Parts: sequence; structure tokens; C-alpha cells
Amino acid sequence: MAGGEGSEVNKLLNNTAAWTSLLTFVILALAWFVGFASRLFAIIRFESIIHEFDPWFNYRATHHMVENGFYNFLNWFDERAWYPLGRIVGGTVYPGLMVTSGAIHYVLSLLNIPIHIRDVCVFLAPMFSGLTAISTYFLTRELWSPGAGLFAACFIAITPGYTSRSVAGSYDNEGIAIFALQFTYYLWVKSVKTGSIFWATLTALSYFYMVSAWGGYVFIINLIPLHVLVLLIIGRFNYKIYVAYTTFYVLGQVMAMQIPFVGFQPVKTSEHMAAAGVFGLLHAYAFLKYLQSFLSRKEFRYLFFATIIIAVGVGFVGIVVLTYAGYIAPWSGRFYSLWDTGYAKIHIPIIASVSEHQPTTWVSFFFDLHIMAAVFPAGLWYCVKNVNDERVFIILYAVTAVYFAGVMVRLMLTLAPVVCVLSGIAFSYTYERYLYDEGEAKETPTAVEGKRSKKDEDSATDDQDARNRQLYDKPGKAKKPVKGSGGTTSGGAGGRADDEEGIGMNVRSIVSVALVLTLLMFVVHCTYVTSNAYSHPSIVLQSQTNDGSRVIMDDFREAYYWLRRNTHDQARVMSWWDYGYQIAGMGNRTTLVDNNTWNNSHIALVGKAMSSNESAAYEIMRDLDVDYVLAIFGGVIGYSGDDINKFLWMVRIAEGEHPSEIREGNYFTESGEYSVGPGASDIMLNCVMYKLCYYRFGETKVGYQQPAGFDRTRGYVIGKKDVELEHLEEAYTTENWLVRIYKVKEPANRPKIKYTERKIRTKRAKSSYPKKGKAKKGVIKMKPVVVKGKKPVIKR
Amino acid sequence: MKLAFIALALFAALVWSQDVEVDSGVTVSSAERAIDISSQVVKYVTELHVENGGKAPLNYIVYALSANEDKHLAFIGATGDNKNTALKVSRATLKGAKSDAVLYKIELMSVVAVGGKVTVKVEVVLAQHLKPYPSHITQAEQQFVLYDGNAHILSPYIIKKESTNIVLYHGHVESFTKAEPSKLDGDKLSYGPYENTPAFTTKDIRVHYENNSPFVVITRMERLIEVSHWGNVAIEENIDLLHKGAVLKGSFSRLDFQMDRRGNKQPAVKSYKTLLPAASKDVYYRDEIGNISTSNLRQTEEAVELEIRPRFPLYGGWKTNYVIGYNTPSYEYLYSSGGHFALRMRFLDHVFDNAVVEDLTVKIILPEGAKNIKLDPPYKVKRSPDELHYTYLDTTGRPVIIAHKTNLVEAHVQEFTLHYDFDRTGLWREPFIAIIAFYILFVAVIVWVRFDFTIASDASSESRLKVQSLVETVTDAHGQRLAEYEQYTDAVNKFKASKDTAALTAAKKKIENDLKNVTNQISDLQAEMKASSPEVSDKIGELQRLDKAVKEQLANYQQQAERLVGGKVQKAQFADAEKAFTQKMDELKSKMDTIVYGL
Amino acid sequence: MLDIQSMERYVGPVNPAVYPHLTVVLLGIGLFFMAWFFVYEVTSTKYTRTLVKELMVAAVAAVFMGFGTVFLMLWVGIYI
Amino acid sequence: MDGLIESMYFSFLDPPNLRLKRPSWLKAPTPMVLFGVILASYFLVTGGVIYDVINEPPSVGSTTDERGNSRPVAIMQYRVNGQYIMEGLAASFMFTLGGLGFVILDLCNSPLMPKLNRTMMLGLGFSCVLIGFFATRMFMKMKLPGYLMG
Repeated sequence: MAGGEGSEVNKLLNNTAAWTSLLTFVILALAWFVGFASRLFAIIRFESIIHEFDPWFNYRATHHMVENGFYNFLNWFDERAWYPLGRIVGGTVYPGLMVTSGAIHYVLSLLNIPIHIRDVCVFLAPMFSGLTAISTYFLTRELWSPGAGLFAACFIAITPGYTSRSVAGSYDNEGIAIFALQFTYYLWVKSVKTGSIFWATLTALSYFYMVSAWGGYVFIINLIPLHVLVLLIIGRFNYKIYVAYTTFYVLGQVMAMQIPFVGFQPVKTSEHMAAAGVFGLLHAYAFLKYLQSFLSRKEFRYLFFATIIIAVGVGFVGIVVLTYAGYIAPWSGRFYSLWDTGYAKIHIPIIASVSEHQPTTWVSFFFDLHIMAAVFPAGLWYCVKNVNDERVFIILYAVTAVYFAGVMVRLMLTLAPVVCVLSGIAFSYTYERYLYDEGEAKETPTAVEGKRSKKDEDSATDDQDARNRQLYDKPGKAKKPVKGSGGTTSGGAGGRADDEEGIGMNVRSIVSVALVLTLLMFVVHCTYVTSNAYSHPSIVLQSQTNDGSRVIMDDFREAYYWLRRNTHDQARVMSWWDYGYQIAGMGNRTTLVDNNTWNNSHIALVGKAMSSNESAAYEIMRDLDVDYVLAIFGGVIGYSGDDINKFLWMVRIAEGEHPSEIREGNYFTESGEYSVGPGASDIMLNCVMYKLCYYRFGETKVGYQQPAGFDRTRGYVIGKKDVELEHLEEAYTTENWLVRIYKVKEPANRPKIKYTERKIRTKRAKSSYPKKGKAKKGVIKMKPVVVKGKKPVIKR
Repeated sequence: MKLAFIALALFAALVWSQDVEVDSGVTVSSAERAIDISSQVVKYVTELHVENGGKAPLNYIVYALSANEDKHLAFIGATGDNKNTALKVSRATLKGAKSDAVLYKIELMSVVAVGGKVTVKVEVVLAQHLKPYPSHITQAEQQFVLYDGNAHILSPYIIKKESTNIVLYHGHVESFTKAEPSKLDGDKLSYGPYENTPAFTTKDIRVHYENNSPFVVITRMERLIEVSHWGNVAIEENIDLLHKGAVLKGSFSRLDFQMDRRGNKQPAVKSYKTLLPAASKDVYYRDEIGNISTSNLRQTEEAVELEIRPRFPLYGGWKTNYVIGYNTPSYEYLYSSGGHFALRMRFLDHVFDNAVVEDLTVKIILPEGAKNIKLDPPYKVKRSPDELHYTYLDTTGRPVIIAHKTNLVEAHVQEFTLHYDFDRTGLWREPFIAIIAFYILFVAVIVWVRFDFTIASDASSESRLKVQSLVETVTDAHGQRLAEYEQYTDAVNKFKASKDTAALTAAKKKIENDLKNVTNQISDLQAEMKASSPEVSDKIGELQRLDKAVKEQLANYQQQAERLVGGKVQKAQFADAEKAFTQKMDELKSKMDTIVYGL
Repeated sequence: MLDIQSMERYVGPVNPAVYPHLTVVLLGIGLFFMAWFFVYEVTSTKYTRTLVKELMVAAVAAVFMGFGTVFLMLWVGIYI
Repeated sequence: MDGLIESMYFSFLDPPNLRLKRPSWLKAPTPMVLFGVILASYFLVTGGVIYDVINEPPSVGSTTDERGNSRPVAIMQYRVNGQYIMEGLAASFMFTLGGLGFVILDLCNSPLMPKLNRTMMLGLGFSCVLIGFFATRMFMKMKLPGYLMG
């Protein structure tokens, strides 16, 4: 046997196919591993825990599903959220995430592997990052060449733009959606190439998964039609595209409608109308093609323009009419704010208030893409230079993604993959130019590689290219004409067709080395950014003492666990919506508002309670039967993300709904800036939020040299130190005062209220409820109603 | 069966308690009782010096508790003259005894003859006997509790001389019932001495005193012991805590808490120490929402000291719960001889001092395939039916032994022993399963690659594959042939050295024979390939031609050699012939190689 | 039922100190054979592949991988 | 079939004899024009123009140093999602420069090109890449002084 193995090994050794497949496999595996490992900083520093806000809801939902089964999850009415309204969770989530991790958990438990669902959730995103890398490899291979694919895979595995949403513990839709996105695109490109119904169907299936996973599916359902349209316009129509698109469109839309949250949107909302229009146009075009075969040229020309014009006109008019008739919902605010960038700032403070919806600055581009931000145009250049059907697609993808990324920091996520693809193309192409060569040039990267850890898989990649080349050159050494030996490396590029001399070896090697070094820096950057910027659970704070040892501040969990243990099960906790999911997830208590901000007026009500004076707030709290009020206060430890700093948004949102009572202006100092210091206005110093945060804070001294009541976050002494509470009492305050929970007192037996006050009360009571009409005009129209797929019956 | 037995035992112990009678002649000459109510539990240590003044020899004595005390009784034990053997204590009834006294029969080691003496020390622990009063206090107030007891030692015997010393919590005493002679100094309260108290004398006393010691009660505790024969015993304790002291009323102010001067004397639990076994490692301490980062570990020589800080200070009426787990090496607790194993470890382990556990469940997970399991607990426990537990690489499931006991105190920290049989080879079942799993995977791959998904098979690729495989065989054959050439040359050279013709001819015959086979094989392949891919077969034809050339080279080299041996040619002449031969061979070979590579 | 004094203390068959080494070595070998196996599966065609060899390689790979995995689990503290 | 079409479509209307041709100025842009446009928009977007449009920052910031006279500062420090117009444009210029460098590196490989030009272009492209890269790094260090330090 041994001898046989020996010869076997020899045969493998000079079997190029074996080597390419093995190397490809190894490199992809490494990419997966590195991608997984580099996302574990949070786990290593802290623990295996779910991160900031939305993940806590996803985790809770997943847990609920695992406990009660899939159908009970779909019909889950969560009465612990949005008290007293409740929330139909099954109909308002994208279930893909929960189903995925639930399925994994189920399989594992079938195999008697007792892993807690939390750990499945925590490690889901890093796992999927590996899959993303692989699907990116496939996509790029279809677009350009396997070498480029490997580069792209390695890039996407570690690029911060994608890591930021997929570190271990950030259990969010994006984590799996990017995989679905890339995979759908791969399948789409494949089906455009082959024009086979098989691939188109797979595309539709993958699209279905994407729809079930993330609201970003709208990007796909608009980008693919755009691709088709552009192909039509530049006259690259062929029946492959026809087959691919029609199959994809029909199946995809039908399947998309199976998701409860999506429902009939595919036929009822403007987001999907582009796809429908292209569908019609494609048929018109195909029909004409068919007629062309037996019509005279003149007739045809006439017929052509007539039909096209009619088709377009009718389609457009139809959509417009339907929109106004209310059968088709207009663009949802969130979508609309992508085009009119100023829109959110003016109309939807809730969207604008989220930091990740801010427009992007150059720093984010550099942070998330680093060298790729520069290489990306080069890749685009190669694609434009020798363009074909599928490269048209990647170009469109690139352009649109760049625009969206510019509009919202958050959409950097959709830009990252395409940037990785194009940079992969650019790098591999450049290396093909500068490494492929007779003689010593090919040793360069190998030598460089020697200096580097195997972990740095860029080197692995170009090392691999070089190695491939050695293998391909072997026959070359045998003084035999080699046909298509380079085929695999310089796929469609045909880059190596011309075997150029000219540039000296050493120059080439210098260039290659320099590029390798930049790649090395890229890896360093990625690791740095991942570990320093994107690996904080944000429910556990960490600080360095002056002797360098690290202190962990666990106040959030302290407070939430106190709620969980020591309040009665049905207790209702009022807090700003950021903390809703965490209270529900960790505290397991009923909340009034939370992070799926579907009901603006409700949030505005809470904002009003926070920003009006105590007795007014008490009214609201009684009406909403609030038992506890929770506020985040960073003044003791200098935590900047606390409620006082968010307070202006509460005021704004409240003002949007209750302009008669809340005015942003009242909360500023005379000089018009926002402050809780001595200059602060009375309304500010008497609003509930101020009281909640600074109750008995005046008596404390944070430092020896500072005076009492010195607020570390704001950096000055607070305006009003003797805060009395009338209707609230302190129930719990965490060790570093980060979370303060107050109990809402029962009303006193005989409220002795002077007549005047009572009159004011009644007036307020009257005026704080007629918010029906206003709410319609305000924000509700923009998202929630539409998002839930209902027909907005009455407008205006 | 075993279950039934245990149930029966419990039944007997509780309900169907046997009768005793008290001989009026038996008296207690002197008795001291020490009552410790400084913590949340009440500890009685009563030392009775019994005189058998009766007619019959005495083999047991009777100890009495008031019904109220008995309600809270957690533990009762007695020792005789030698201190370290416990006497058997069991519930008993006495005809004509006053109703509210509950009697316990303490069986002596040795029968006390008439007129003999015996000293018995009875230890009683009452849990949750102290009542906080007032029941609700604010954050700043102290916690006061009530102790209800008896100034006299309740006893079915006449007591000649008795005295009681009560140790209070160090703090202010609100009030206590006077029963002369009784006096209070500091945190010591003493009753007696009293002379000649008749049987069942009671004088109810009530002490109302400050007691800020934590009244934390473990309402539920689940102790999970997992035995792995890879040399580890994993322990996990799931603990629910409730502060049963005076309930906090009004608000909790962090500021006051931070400013509080009382330190540990305030009636709130900030932290406590849990002692883990000395060899325990990778300890974890968490709850439903993750690790509790506020805790630190100290390694002492006899134990690992874990300082546990709950997420929040526990005030009266506040609850929390947590899980704590650790691994210990098996040699600490697991004993074996052959296929028989015995696990001996604590039924209840230390959680904090003066702990009270209301409900304890112990689950012991044994490795897969453990048979005839037998548990002998240190005291009466309630067994639930065994279960099966499935974890990594399990097939049939691991047996789980489950035992319950309610109302435990520190005195219950005692060891149980669990005997079971386990076939040592069963240890290798997990690796085996892992191997099977992998193998199934590979076989699946093997099957998969044999599937053919093409709807219409295209001939060209088929033939290409075929050719490819043929080419491979050709390559092999070629390699073989080269080897043969080598042998040939070697043979000839050998012949030069040792001039025996026979060997040469033999070798030659054999090699030529082989060569013929190979050549035929190749030419067959060539013929086979002619149809599918002519150019390849041409190349092979080329190969064959070269082969012929090689052959004749070899042949005339051999002739040269023979002539050399025959002395027909000179060395020099032969040498250059040889040189010519070798380089000819080389170029031929290289030619062949190129062809083969080119294939 | 024997009493406990007559038994000796039980120690696991493998010293925990060597788990890491065992894991690395076994998994290393296992991965090598696995790679070989898969490469073979990829490269060999319908005509060239031989079942016996596949099964042999697979078996070797499986054995090493299996033990490697078990020791990996033991190493990371999953005492099976 | 075709007869059918003929009969029903052209029975009631006959094609007017008009010469439709697309106007001369409208022709499909060459790839390079396209690329130029894309690159320009890329330059703008990465420069955070949309950010500038929405929350109008000053083109250059200014601080008052200890002597009370105000100095202009180019870069808004420590604020990842905040920038001045100029700083954004400068940075994105560097990005674009790097990209062009790569393009040039590719161009100078075309076989028909005199040796001298080739070497010059090579040097040019190469320096473009390096300059772009290191300039952006430097900006970053100015923006977040702690960048790449622990």
C-alpha cells in the first residue's frame, strides 16, 4: 500500500487540477477561519453575550421560537411590548434570522449537542461571514477569474465594513443578509450567463431567503431589474436574460409574498414597481423581437417605437394612477429619504435620531474599506474596459451601492461586498500583469510570504497565484507549446494573451512587493479597527484604572436583572425607546416603546412624559399605567451616550406630535445652546428627565477637587441641585449610577388640588389626546402603516 | 423496588413512629443548654447527664421539643460518651404525654444499668425560627427579630439542675422575658440555674433583639454532578436566593447605601464567601443574562474561596439567583476496583455560613452504560425515578440519579456514596462514534461523486475523460518502462564486473519479457485511443518508436559489454562507447518525457 | 458491595496535560488524509477512481479525525 | 400567424412614411466617458458631499489658540461622523488618486509603448498609489491621533 501511496502522491504532485482545487479549498477555509477568529474579540475580552439593542430582540424572538415552536412564533402577539398596544411579532419581523439559528439549534440538539440557543445566536454572524466569503468567491469567479475570487473572498472575510455588523454577539439581520445578498447575486449572474431556468429558480429561492432575512431585499429587487433594463438599452438583450429575469421575477415575487411581514407589498408598493415595469417592458421587447422576424423594416421600426412608447406610457400612467387611487402605496419614508436626503431630517426625527442613519463622512469610507477605497475604481476600470453582460451588473451594483453608502453610514454594509469584489479583480489582474513572468519575479511573493504569518491570508492568496503559475509553467519548461495553460488564472480577462517583455524584472518585483506590503497594512488596519471600534457589547462598559488594570462596569445588567427579579411580573417600565429591547430581553418586563419604532405617536407620548414637568408626566404615566421609570445617566462616570445627551431628540419627537405643549426652544438657555448647567431654563430644570437623572446627585462629589453635583459627562456643575420628587420614588440605582429606576407612586388618597390647577389639568388632559389627525399627517403615514402592508385608506 | 424501600423508610420515620415509655425513676442530674441565636438559624446544644434511677436498664433516652420548635426543626443529632459516633435519633410518641411536646428517641450505644449514668449531648438546629419584627424596615433602620423559646429544657424527665445560656447578635436588645434568675450582659443572656424542674415544665420566653446578620435563605438549589471517566467530575449548582429578613420599605437610595457607615452590619447582603473543593478549577459564576463579573477567587490550601457578589445588594424581600459551576479531577471523589466504581462526595456543599436550604435537588449524571447503581445517602432522602441525559456523542443516554431533600442546614453537609458498575472499554465508545460520524461523511462524498446529474450525457467530455484516464495509465507504463531500462543497464554493468553470462542472460530474458508486456500494453492503449483522439495516439506511437531506439541502444551496449568481457575491445574504446550510449539514452529519455508530459 | 477503603482512587486514562499535543498531532494527520481524500475525489474521474483506495484513505482520515475531535473536546473542557 | 398580424394590425393603420433617426448628439457614451463620470461621482460621494449638503459644516474649521487669535484647522478631530468640507474632499481626492495609480499601472503594460514612456508612466502610477495611500493614512492619524496604536 505504502508504495502505491507514494506513486499516488507523486501523481497528485504533478496534477495541477489537484493543486488548484486543494489550494482554493485551503485558502477559502483559511479565509473562513480568519474571518471567524477576527470577530471574536468581544468574546475574548468580555464573554459570550448578545450585543447592543436590536440583537436582544432577535435573541428574545429566537428564544421564544425555540421554546414554543415555529407556528406559535408566527402567531406571537407580544403583549410585553408597546403597552398597551402590544405588538404582533410574527407579522412584523423578518423571520429568516430566527429560523436560521433555530434550525441550527434544532439540528445540533438532534445530534445530542447541548448548545444553548444563546451561543448559537452569538456565533451565527461569524459563521455566516465565512459563507459570505465563499459566495463572494463564486460571484467574483463568475465575473472575472478564480484568482480574483480568492482575493475577494479574503477581503470580504476581514473588511471592517462588513465585520462591523457581524462580530460575535451582534445577532442582527445584516449578519446573514449579506450572505444571502452575495449568493443571490452570484446565482443571478450565473443564470444570466447560462440562461437556464434552473439557475434562475435558484436565484429566486436565494432571493426568498434574503427577503425573509432583511428589509434590504428591496435593493436586490431594484438592482436586478435595473441590470436588465440597462442591458436592454445598450442593446445586449438576448433570450438568456429573458428566461432568467422572467423566471426570477415571477417565482421571486410569489415567494416573497409568503413572508407575513412582506405580504402584498410586492404588488402594492412603489419599491417593487420598477421590477414590474421592467417585467412588462421585457415582454414587449421580446414580442417585438418575435414580430421582427416577419415584418418589413419600416413597419417594424414604426411598430417598435409605437409599442415601446405605449408600453412605457401605459405602465407609468397606470402606476401613478394606482398610487393616487391608493392601491399602490407610495415610497415609505425610510426609502424616500434615500433619494431626498434632507427628508428624514425634516420629517422623520426618529430616523434622523439614529446615529447610523447619518450621512457618511470620508472617515467611514477609510475606516471600513482602507486600501480598497482606492483600489475599487481600478477594479471598476477593468470591468468597464472589457465589459460583458455580467460585468454590467457589477458596475451598476458598484454605482448604486456607493451612492447609498454615501447617504447612510449604515448602508456602508452593502458597499463593502462590491468593493471587495472589484478590489479583488483589480489586485489579481495587477498581479497577473506583474507576477506572471518567466524567471525570478514569481519568487517574490513567495519570499515575502515566508516573512508573514499564515494567518495573513492575502499573502496566502498571491502566494497561491504564484504557485499556480509555477505549476502551469512546468510544461513550459518542457519546451512545448502550452495552450490555455494560464486559462484558469487569467479567466475572461485575456490579460496574459500578449506576453509582454519591457518592464524589467526588478521593477516588477518592486511593484509587487509594494502591493503586498499595502495588503499587509490592510490586514493590520482591519484587525485594529475590528478590535478597537467594532468589538464592544455596549451593555458592559470597560474602563482602565490609572494602574492599567481594567474595570468592568456592569450596571446595565445589574439594573435589568434587578427588574427581572424584584419587580412583579407584569410591571410596566417606561424608558426611552433605545432601551426597550434590552428591558424586554434582559429584564423580561413590559415596555411602552422599543427599538422597532413603528408607532411614532406612542414614542412621542413617552417623549412628552420625559420632557414635561412631573405632575403633567404623572398624568401620562397614570394613563399608561406605568409602574417604573428607567433612565440612563452617565454623569458619575462620564458616559456620554446617556439620556441627557439624547434628550433633545425626545423633545423634538414630542414636539412633532404635541406642538401645543412641548417646544424645543424652551429647553435652551437664553444664549440658545443646550445645557443643564446654571444657565439652563426652568422648563429644562423641572422636566422629568432632569429630575430622574439628577435626583440627589447634588449631594455627591465625583472627585475630591470637583464641587458637589459636578457632572462628568457635561463637564460642569448642574443647574439645580435640590431635586424633589413628588410622584416618583427612587426604586433602584446601579453601582455607578448609570441606570436609575424610579417607582411611580400610587395617587395620594385625597389629592388636594387648587381649583386653578385643576382647570389647567383638564385643559391639558383635553389637549393631549386629539392627536389622531395630526398623527396621520405626521409620521405614521410614512412608515408603519405601509410597512405592515395595509392599505392607507384615508389620507389627508 | 429500592424506591419502595426508601419510601417505606420515610413513612416509618415520619408517621408510624414507635412508642416509648419513660421510667419515672430516670432523672437528669444536670443539664446545660447553649442557645445560639446570633445568626439566622437557632442552634441548641443540650448536654444531659442522665441517671438511671429506675428499675429497668436503660437503652434509650427521650428528648423533647415544643411543637413550635419542632415545626422549624431542620436537624437533630446526638452524641454519647464518645463524641465522634452519632447516636440514632428517631421520632417517638409517649402515651399520656402533654400534647404539644414532640419526643425524640435517642438510642444509646450501651445499655445503662440500673443506677448507672450516661451523658448525652443533643444538637438541634432550627431554621427560620426567628421572626423579624417589625417585619418592614427602611434602608436606614436596623433589623430586629423575635426569638420564642422556653426558659426550661423541655424534658420528659425530672431535671435536678439546669441552666440555659443564649448567645445574641452583638447589638441592642429591645426586650426579653424575665424568668428569675435570668440576666443579660452584653450579648449574653442566661436563664437559670433552676433546681428540680418537673417533667415538661415550660416557661415561654421571648427575646426581641437586634440581628443584622443576613437572613438569606436558599429557596431552591439544584446540584448537578456529572461524572466523566476521562478523569473529571463536573459540578454545577443552581441557586435561588431570597432575603427573608425584614422587608425593605420605601425607596432604595444608592447614595445612602454608599454613605452607609454600618458596613457589613447593615441588614443587607453585599457579598459572601463560598468554599469550593481545593482541587476545583475553571469556576464559572453566571445567571440567565451572562457572567456576573463582580466576583473574585482566592486559592487557599484547603479550599478555593469564591467571594460571591450578587449583581445587586440583597435587601429584605429581594430575590436573586445564579449558577456556579466548576470541574474537579476524578481522583478526588471517584474510587474504583476493576469494573466497579464508587463515587463519594458531599450531598450538600457549603454555600455560605449558617445557610438554610429549603429545597435541594441533587442530580448525578453517570457515564453511558453504568449499570446496577446504588445510592446510599447520609440521611433520609427522597428518590425520583432515574432519567436519561443526552449530551455530546451519546447514543443510549446517560443515567441520571435524582434525590430530593427539604429544609437543610450546614449540619447536613455530609457525604453520600454511589456505587455502580461500568465496563472500562465503554470509555472508547465516544471516540468510536466520532470516527463513525466522519466515516459516514466520507462515504457520503464517495457516493455523491458517483452520481451523474447530467440529463443528456455528452459524448465529447466522456471520451475526453476516457482518454485522460488512458493517458494516465500510459504514463504509469512509461514510468515502469524507464525503470526496466535502468535495470537492464544495471544488469549489464553488473555483468561487466562479475563476468557471468548466465546471470546476464537470465536478467535480460526477464527484463525483455517485462518490456514486451509493457510495450504491448501501451500499444493496446494506443489502438484504443486511435478512435477517440488520434493526435494522442500519434504521440504514443512516437513514444513507441523512441522505445525501439532505446531498445537497440541497450542491445548494442550489451554487445559492447560482452565484447569487452570477451576482451575483444579495449577499455578506452569501450569507455567512449559507453559515454556515447549514456548520452544517447539520456536524450532519448528526455524526448520520451517531453512526450509524456505533453500528453 | 465492596467498601470504599478497599478501592483505589480512579484516574482518567489520559493525562490531561497531553490533550493539546494529542489534539494537534491527531487532527494534523487527520486533516492531511482528509485533504488527500478530497483532492482525490475532485481530481479522479469516473474511469480512474478505485473504490478500495477511497475507502482506505477515508478510513484512515476518519480514525485520526475522530480521535482528534474527541481530544479537542476534552482539551476545551467538554468532558464527554 | 404573421398574416394575422398583418391583417389585424396594419388593416386599420398604415405606417406613416417617416424617418425616425436618433439625433446626432445623442450617442452611447464610450466606456471611458462612463468611467470618468462614475469616478467623478465616486470622488464626490467618498468626499462626504451628501453629509456636507445635509448638515452644512464650514469648509474649514477654526480654533483660538492660547494667545486668543484664531487659527484655521483643516480636520475635525476625534469625530468619526463629522468633517469639514475641505478635509473630506482632500481625502477622497487621495482615494481617487490611488485608484488612478492602479489604472496607470495597468495602462503601462500595453505592449506598444516606447520603453521610456513605459518606465515614466510606471513610476507615475506607482507613486500615485503610494502617495494616495500614505496621505490618507496621515489624514487618519491627524483625525484620530490614537489610530493604529493599541
